[in-house]
Amino acid sequence: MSQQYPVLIVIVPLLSAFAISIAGWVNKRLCFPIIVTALGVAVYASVGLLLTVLEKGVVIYHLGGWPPPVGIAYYVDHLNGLVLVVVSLVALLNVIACKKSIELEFPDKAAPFYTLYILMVTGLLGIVVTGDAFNLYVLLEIAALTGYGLLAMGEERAPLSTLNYLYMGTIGACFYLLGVGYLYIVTGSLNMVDIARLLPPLYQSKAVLAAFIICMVGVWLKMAFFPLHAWLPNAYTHAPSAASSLIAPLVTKVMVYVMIRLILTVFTPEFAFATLALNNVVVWLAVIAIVMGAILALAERNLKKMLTFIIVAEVGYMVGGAWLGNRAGMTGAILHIVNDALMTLCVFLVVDNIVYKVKGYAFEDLQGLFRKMPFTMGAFVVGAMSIIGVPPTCGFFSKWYLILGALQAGHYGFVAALIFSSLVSVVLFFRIFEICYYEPFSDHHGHDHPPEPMDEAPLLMVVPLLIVAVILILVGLYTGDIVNHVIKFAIPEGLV
Amino acid sequence: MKIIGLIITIITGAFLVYAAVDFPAWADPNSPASTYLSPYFIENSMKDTSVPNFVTSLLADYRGFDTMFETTVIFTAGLVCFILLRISGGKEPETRHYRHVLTGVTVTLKEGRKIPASEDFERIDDLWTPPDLIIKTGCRLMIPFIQLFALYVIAHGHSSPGGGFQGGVILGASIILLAISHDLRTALERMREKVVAILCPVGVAIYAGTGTLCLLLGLNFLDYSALASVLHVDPISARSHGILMVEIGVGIAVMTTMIWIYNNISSAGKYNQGL
Amino acid sequence: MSELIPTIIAKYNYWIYITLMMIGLYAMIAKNNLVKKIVGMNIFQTAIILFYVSIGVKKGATIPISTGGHGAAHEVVHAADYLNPLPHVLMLTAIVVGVATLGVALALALRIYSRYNTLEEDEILAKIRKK
Amino acid sequence: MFWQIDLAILTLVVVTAVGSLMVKDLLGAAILFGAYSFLMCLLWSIMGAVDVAFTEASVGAGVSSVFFVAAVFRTSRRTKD
Repeated sequence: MSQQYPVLIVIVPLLSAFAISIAGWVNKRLCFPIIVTALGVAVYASVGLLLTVLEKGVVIYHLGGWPPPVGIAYYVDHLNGLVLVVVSLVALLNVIACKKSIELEFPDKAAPFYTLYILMVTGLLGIVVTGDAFNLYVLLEIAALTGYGLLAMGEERAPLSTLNYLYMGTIGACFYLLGVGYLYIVTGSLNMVDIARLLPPLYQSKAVLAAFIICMVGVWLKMAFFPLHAWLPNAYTHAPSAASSLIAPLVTKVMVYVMIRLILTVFTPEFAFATLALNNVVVWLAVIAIVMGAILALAERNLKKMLTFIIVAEVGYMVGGAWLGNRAGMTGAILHIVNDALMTLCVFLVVDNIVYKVKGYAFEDLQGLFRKMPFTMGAFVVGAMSIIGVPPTCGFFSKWYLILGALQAGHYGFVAALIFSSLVSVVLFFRIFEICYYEPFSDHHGHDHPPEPMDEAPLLMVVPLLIVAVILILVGLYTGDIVNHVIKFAIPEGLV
Repeated sequence: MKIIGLIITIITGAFLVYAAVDFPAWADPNSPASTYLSPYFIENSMKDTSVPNFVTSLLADYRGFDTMFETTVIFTAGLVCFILLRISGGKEPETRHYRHVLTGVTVTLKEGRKIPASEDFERIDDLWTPPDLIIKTGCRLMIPFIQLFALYVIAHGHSSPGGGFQGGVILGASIILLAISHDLRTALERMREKVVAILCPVGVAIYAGTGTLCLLLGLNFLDYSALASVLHVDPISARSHGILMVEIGVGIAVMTTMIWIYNNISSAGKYNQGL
Repeated sequence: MSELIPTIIAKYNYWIYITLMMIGLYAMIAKNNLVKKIVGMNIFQTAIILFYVSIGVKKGATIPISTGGHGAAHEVVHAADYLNPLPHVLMLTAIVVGVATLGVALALALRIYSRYNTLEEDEILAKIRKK
Repeated sequence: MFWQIDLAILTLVVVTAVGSLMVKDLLGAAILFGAYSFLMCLLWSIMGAVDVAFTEASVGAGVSSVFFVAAVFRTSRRTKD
């Protein structure tokens, strides 16, 4: 069975989506066990796949039994093996942690919600695992459509911000499709590896240049890279908790993965970095993204919205790191995909727990939370430390590689932006710690009113959150192993 | 906003025009797109799958995996429309109107009262216009032929234009036509919401299930030649039959999704008389 | 100049696709009405489909259905006689994705209308600000 | 393929596209969009993409227009641009 792992990762969630959808009309209690089992299988298969890749190298799977340029093929190498594990793990932990809040927020639509949830995970896993440029587009649309459905179920402003996301997302996906069309018209192939083989004689063609730029713009729209980020904060803020804590950690990171895949596999780094000489422009855009994200986050008085602006800044980290055009920067970007997915999951799960108990996420709702929800806030401290970049947590190490890459490339603006955003994060998070530490002001000034009793979120929500916090530290401690055994092989030899 | 839009549009357009200069000339038989991969499909489709329509064999076999997700996209759209619009467990309006079909008398009932369950009364909404007899009868006559044509399109997709998508859409359109010419309640009597909602994932599951069956029989996912041992035919015919199986699945999924989306949009999720 | 006119004529399909795409893009950015934006989005998507279909055209070729019919597997098929089927297949997918996106977008527009009672973007934003 | 017909269809495609965006009535926009889809379908069948044209005729011109009309009926026909 192990040679079927690449397809099982996608097929098991897909089939279970149909099972959940039908179970919703028969017996609603079946939905949760099915989704957990399916995601568990996906995690198992992706870990097994990563181990196979570490042992034997690239795994290729021919769908329908047709060899690659004719049919669709899955290529699993070190890069997407790693991302697959992260995506499936985040999805599994999130669905367990969000069971209670899904039941609270959608008492009668839990089954369709679970179906959309697992279809979204299917789409994201499919994007990561595929080796076919057009197949990627179809899965992109699955992930996008399910995302619209999940995001729009939130507060009353959610449909409007989701519709804006839909316009932007459709333009992005269509640009990607157009770029693939340009590649097809000059090469005649859709398979990524095959295109990479056919492209080198055509590097001077304007159509290839246009294909590259159009694909990049499309993917940047989808990942909310700086000038194209306007849809993200509102869409994520008004979303229901379970949806935002799935989509915020995964969608932007998977899009960064797509960008890195396009640069590394389809167009090759020589073309992207050497022939085009666009590096400086993009890295400066990333610098602006980081600075603007940090400043806009400072202006917010609302925890969830502040975190969404931090996501915009984090996207800047990864795009900038990838476009530095050297090995350390690329390592930092790939490592940051892993770390950022986990730490965004951590802080958004904290928001879920707070919303579940306090029914709000504005700053004034957070008072006295350290006493009320000590475990949740403990995990929040770990997540915040990781976003700031304090050493034992994983956030430090990816920033370290990014700074190393920036110094190697001689790009001091990027170094300055990284340090600036770390400082802003310190201000942001310590302001929140301060609010959470103090009790709410009471009307009568006496010292006699009893301290609020501990009122922690249910065990089912807290335990996965604590697991995520532990993983954050563990990934930090084992960063060396991840870089030396996985990421080192994910980057082609040509990139120094 | 208009000026920004104009600037962005002009920049993008100019860039695309700049890039299009390097394209191979239009309809050039020697362009890479026509010489690299497509001759394989044209020359081998009959040998590999015994399907004369290259588009069908390419759609459901060589690139069948894309098509499976395409069907999933359709299913997702139906589900999203349902989850966004359907008002479940909504309160019944305080006054309800019933129309006696034979006499045309309208009965208005207050909260909680019921009429004798009989075929003579039909439920109507506040805004009700009598349906036109000619349109009603005409549509009623047309619908069976439309459905027959749809089934032909699905079944004959192997050797003529058409297939699961087109046939499924036409099948769905026949029910939508019923809903437009009569009202949504009539269409819902023929096709209950629960039936639609269950058939839709079942249709996609037929597709994915066929693929999984191939996987369980020991070959790769969606490699229909594995079905040869089950169907007792040679692998090439097995591919042809596999394509038919998935087309039927696609047809079911697309038909139900179209009906599902129409039901939800036309009644804004209330499932009353519709348009 | 004398070179320009043959270029324009040889690729006129590409120029039309770019025109349509820009019409759609402009509508999506600049229009105020939500349904108009959705119409623009569909025109945008159809333009890309036109582009792909134009890739598949070949001079002197017929529609991609074998003339031999069933049971003619032994016949030799010449690739130059038939149009390129691959772009057609891709575009079937794209059309279906287009209608799926359309359904979702209209559902969202209905939700927005039931909440704000208007489809004009500026009026909706004014209503949000008022609160 | 007659180039006169081709040119006429291409012009009409652009005209209907612009028209459906300019007309100050959403129902009219929906119907013009249906006309646009049908012309597109015609164009593709001229280009030999019969399957794509068939799909566009049933999906793009048929069901999409119905969805548009249904949505316009459920909301309003009014538009400022």
